[in-house]
Amino acid sequence: MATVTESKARFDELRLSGKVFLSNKTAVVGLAIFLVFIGDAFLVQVAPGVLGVQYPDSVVPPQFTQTNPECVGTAPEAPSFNHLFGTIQYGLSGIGCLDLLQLVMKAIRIDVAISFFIVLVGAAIGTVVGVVSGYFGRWLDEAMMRVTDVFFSVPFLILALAVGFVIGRTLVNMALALIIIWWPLYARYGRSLTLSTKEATFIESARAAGSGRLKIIFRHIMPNVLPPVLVQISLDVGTVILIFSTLAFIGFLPSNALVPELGAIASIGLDFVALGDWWPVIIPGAVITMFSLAVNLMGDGLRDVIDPRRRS
Amino acid sequence: MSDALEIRDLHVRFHTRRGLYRALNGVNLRLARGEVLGIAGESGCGKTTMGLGVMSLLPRNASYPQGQVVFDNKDLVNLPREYSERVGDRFSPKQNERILRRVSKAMAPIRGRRISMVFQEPMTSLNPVLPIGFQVGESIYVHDPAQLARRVLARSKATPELTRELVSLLAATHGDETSVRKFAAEHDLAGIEEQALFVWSRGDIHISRKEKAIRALSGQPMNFVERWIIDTVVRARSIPWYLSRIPILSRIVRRVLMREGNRKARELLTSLGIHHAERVVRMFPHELSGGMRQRVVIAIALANNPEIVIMDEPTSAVDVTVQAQILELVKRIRTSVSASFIVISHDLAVLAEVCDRIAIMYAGRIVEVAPTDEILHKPLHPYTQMLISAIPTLEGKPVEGIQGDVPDMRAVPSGCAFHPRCPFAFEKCREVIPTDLPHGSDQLVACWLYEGK
Amino acid sequence: MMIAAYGLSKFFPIRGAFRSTASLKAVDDVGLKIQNEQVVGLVGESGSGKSTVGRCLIRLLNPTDGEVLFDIPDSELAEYEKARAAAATERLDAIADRFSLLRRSSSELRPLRRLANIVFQDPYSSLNPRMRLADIISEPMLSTQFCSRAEAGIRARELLHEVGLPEFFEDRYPHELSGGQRQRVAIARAISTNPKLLILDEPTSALDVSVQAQILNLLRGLQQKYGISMLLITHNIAVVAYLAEYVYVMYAGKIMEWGDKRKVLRDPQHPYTKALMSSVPVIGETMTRTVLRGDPPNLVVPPLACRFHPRCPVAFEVCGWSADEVVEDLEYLLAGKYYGTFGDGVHVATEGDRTIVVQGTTDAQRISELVAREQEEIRSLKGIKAVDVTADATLIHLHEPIEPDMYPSTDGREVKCLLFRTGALVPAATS
Amino acid sequence: MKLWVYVIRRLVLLLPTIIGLTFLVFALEHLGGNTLFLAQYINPHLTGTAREKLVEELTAKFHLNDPVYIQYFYWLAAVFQGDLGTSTTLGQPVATGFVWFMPNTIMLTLVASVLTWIISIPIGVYSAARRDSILDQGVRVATFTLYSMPVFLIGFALFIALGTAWHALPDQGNIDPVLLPTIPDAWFDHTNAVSYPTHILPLDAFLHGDWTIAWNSFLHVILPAVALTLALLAGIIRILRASMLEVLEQDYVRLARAKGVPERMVQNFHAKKNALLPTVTSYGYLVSGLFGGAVVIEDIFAFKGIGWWTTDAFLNGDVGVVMGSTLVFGLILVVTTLILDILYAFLDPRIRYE
Repeated sequence: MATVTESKARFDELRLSGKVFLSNKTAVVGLAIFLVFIGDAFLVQVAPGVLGVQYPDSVVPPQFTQTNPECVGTAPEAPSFNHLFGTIQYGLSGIGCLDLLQLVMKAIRIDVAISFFIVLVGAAIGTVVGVVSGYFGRWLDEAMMRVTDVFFSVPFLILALAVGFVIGRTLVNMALALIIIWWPLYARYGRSLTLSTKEATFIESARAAGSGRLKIIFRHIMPNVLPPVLVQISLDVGTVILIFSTLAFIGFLPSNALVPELGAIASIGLDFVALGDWWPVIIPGAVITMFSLAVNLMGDGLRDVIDPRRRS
Repeated sequence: MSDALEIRDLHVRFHTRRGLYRALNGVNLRLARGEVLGIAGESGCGKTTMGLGVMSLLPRNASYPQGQVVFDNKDLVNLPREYSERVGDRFSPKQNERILRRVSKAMAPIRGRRISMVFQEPMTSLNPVLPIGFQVGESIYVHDPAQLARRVLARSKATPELTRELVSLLAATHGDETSVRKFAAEHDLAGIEEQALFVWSRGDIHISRKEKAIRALSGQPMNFVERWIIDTVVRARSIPWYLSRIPILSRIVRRVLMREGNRKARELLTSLGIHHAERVVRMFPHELSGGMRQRVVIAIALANNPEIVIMDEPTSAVDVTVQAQILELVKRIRTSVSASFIVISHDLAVLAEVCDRIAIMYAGRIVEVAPTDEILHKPLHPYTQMLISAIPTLEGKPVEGIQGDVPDMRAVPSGCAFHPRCPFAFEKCREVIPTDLPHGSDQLVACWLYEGK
Repeated sequence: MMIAAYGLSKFFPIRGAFRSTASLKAVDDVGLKIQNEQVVGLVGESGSGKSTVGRCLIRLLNPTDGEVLFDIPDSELAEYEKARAAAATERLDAIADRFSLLRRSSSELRPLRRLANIVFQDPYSSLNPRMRLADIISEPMLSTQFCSRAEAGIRARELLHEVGLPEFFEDRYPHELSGGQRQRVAIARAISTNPKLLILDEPTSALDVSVQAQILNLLRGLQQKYGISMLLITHNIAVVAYLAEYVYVMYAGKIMEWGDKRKVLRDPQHPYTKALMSSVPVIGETMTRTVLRGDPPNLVVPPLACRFHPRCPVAFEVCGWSADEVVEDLEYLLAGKYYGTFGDGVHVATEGDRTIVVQGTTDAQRISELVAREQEEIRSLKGIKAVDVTADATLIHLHEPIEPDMYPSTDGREVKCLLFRTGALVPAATS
Repeated sequence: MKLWVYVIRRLVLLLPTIIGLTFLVFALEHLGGNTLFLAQYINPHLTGTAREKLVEELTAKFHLNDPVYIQYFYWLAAVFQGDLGTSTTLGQPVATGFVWFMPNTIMLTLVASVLTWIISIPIGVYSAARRDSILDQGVRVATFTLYSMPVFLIGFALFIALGTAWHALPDQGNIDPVLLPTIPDAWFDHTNAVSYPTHILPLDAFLHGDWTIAWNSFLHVILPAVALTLALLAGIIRILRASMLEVLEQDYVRLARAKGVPERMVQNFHAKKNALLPTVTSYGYLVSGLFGGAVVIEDIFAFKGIGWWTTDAFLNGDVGVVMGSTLVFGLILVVTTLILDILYAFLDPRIRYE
């Protein structure tokens, strides 16, 4: 009897969380779009052939001097039934025409993976620093705050440019540069969450019970800090992809690196804008927007789930 | 004489994600004119919901499936009730918000003017970015701006000779109200009488100081714009639309009138025993202590001489010594003001001190109503009896808790909601909701134990 | 003696522009004792520092100053007090080194945590929302190595039963419980290591009366069964009346009066205790009460000498009137009630700590009359010692304040009020 | 706490930040040895012994053989004297470049900020007050989408729609190239395309009474400014709407309603100011995005501000400019945040912190 009511109560909590999330229609839409993106990234990684994607790691086939028989003429084609997203030319000389849909499918894998990587690594570093400095306080906290102040004092796009300029313009370095600007955000957030958790008397109870500092951090503070951090992570993936692709668009990735990245593709498309062709820039941009929007909507729904006010 | 307020079979439900929260389940209550009625009960029994429900201040997820709140022969909750009746289970907070907006419009002339309310938390119920004077004066500004304008106008029209005459009149009649009013009417100085009477009634300043202050009520200079605004407002007896809607003009109008609102706020606060009111009106809420803030909130509630004042836990958030100050204040104002009071508290001892009658609430119903003495010394309902025996006393007599917890209002027990905790419960209690049974001349109890007695 | 604190002080630094320039004197020179198996109440209004005292006693906060002796035999304590009176540092240290909680390092403190625990006011924030009840209750047992993990699990179930909750609650999370149930869990956790001392910090103030009664009875039952010493911190005097034997009354960081509960509550001596008792509304009694004016003081700059004097209805000459306090009242009187006598142009200002200048009048006679007439109502005027005249102004001199001590009363209690000072300016206990 | 104490404390906290900032820039510049730093002074085509000799000379001149911390102080001293190095692309000292291009960026960001606030306050307040109405839902969808758009897409959508497709507005540069020769040399440096005295072309043309140039160059400001506004707008509306919704549930708003204050006044008087305060603080974070956005927008519209200059320098390996603009943007951001914080403290009667 007892266990029955027990598991029922547990189940009710879960069901309530689901209900809160599902009642937010836009969050569900966001989740659906997000799953499409994840599915695409997964397939390109595991079985690119299913989507008809070839050479997932490069913008163009290795022997790109070979003319693509599908391409007629040298001008990019507008979206049509054959090429849903249209095509672009790689190089104005008309060496090869590339299907934009395929390019986008390749690029999604890289964008999604890298933005998750950036946010997760940044969050891991930042949260640990934030929790530790928030818990121990005093000079450690002061020092951490001053260090993050410095990172916050430069507009993040410019800091990323400067870091990239120094360490070199590659995809991995771009991720590194963004991690460098991202961890202070989580350090601040983790700190403020720790400070508010520290206020709760259960921390004092634990000290009265003789629990050591490590135990308090891991058993009491971390479990209470992590859920909001996870929500923040889900929201930040959407922001990071924006900055990431914008950097690539400005030219962070040299054009001869041939990385299939949405911002970089848009910047290839830039060459055709003068001809009046809109799709090579707008479509990759719209795909980024879709992903970011999906993640934001989803994060919004998740925030409702952990917000006690929304639960009641 | 009719009742000041009557609540008939009021039901309130909150539509939450965790289910339907039945906050009020048929409350019947009458508030006689001039009386102080206490509402007592544990947390979650619906006391506050009832107070807010009367004011139509409940959040948008609240519905009123049944019941009436009759004030001045009007039902205050008919709009939301009709909406609830119409949609039944398909209640939508978004739709309800539209209804609430209409209710707010309809209630605007009643709220704060005829029925006003004091909230529980003095620390959060004042706006942190507006000065105290503004917040007190505003309640007059929104309901009776002409009063403020009249006061200014009277001061500008009064000549030094007239105010000197007024002083001697006050001295001769020992501050008789009617003769001062007559004087003001005769000399076309409506608005000056209350200012003069206020100064005269102050106990803390010397007579010559009072005379000086009253003589200073004369010949206030006004520039062209001010004069035009004040004249217009006095003539129209309210703020005409062209003064309140045109962007920059409306700002000037508010500034002119609120300057007087501030002055009025000073008088109100002084009359509630706040020293240095001229300093207090310039302060912001965070500069005041909890007790002071609660006085300010009470001043706001009394500003327009309302017919009913609802006080929701007025002393729960303050210390005992400050609670004592507030209780003495409430006792004082109930004799000096002609309003009826509803005082909500979880502390029976507080209610016992200020109330004529006390109603005990449990699970969204009134289970017993009686004059204070009867409730305390001859409680009938088992809940009331147990509630009283649970209160620890200074003598340290043994206390008895009530077994179990307050019921979950999402699943209210059948029949009498108290039956699971009641030692006297029998079959009928579990099945039939008890009706209000009269006992003696003025006691009502909702308990089957007293059926047929 | 279970615990004895001497001269306990806790100052919290206030942040200024560069570093802390001021401090909030939350607890100032507090002495307190709890005998074995005794329940002692500590009463005070919010902000009086009572919770800080509780936390300092078991070193959840490190006091700024003072000494806390824990679990000390009465003979040693007598020795210590003798040494303290004689200011014999060496003997003091010898005893304190063995029994002082403040001289323990944090690793030495951990086993001692078994012997003392605390229950907090807010049952919603005192239980970690992400832990099962069994884990919450086991925590002190495991942290202090009271018993093994397996034993702790069994004992957690027993404890749930002990505090009147069903055993299957062990798998629940705090948010599934009502406030009363949570408080029971907090109590179960606190007694899990069989402590000798329990600090109860407002254990029932967040609860409804009906539930409060249940918890009070539970605490009383546990105390009688296990003989735990308890310090009951509360603002509710009736709760103290129900549970405690001795009571300390605290105001603005200082103990004002302490003694046997019955005596203190029935016949309070200190003016503050009197006012506090008369402020408590009692069912079925209509009484005339002493309403204190004003609010509790700002503890960053506390009032001189007796901290209660600004609100005290019987404060007299040497209670600590500062020039600022007198100026404020005098100004109000001269500009208001005595306007007719002095008119415009009178200006009152301080000159140094103990002198006031009244510009614009040389009528010392009138001022003295005014002071004599009003000083029963406006107590600050009592602080005026003499009124002098200079060429163009009146000088007012104030009494030197005297810091009150704890004065023993005949019936075994102590009162911190100059009224009870033998050989005082005023005969003891005027009212 | 008094206001001045707060201001002083805030100023004191500024120092470590600025020192840290200079340290960060110095570290970036000298991280990979001296090559990066020296690149700005050496002609890339120079080879052989001549190059080695020059390297040696420069190493001695900039004390590059000293320990790093000593180098830092030499570097810092140079920075204090306004020496930020030389721009290889511009062929001028970096500091000169900032003097030329900074005014345009400041104008652009200021115009965008002002537009943003003017537009977002009424929208945010009204949208929260009419929660779930058609308008509110529209606002939410629009802000959500806008918020999720990369800056370059916003810029390009405008660029293509209003510029390329409809030719409604000029979309490249600061002025129509056809008009360039008509600008008198007296106040325009044709080699570097810099106007005098303010370096803001529409303003200078206005000062010199050249209406054609003024009007044309003004038209060139519109698209970048609007694009930047759109990039910033969504964030502010979202924060404002959220804090407005929170404020509308506070006790003091309920008390205002209980007083009988009409709903319009409740919103505009009791709620708006309280909701604006947290928005001002969050704006500090958005300013960082504003400058980042300015970089991208200037790049897209070839608008000659420091953003455009920095991206250009970035792509062409111009180290002095990239490092210089990191420092300069950093200083601007620090000062802006300081002003916002003080403004906040000034607006909020409860001045409290930490």
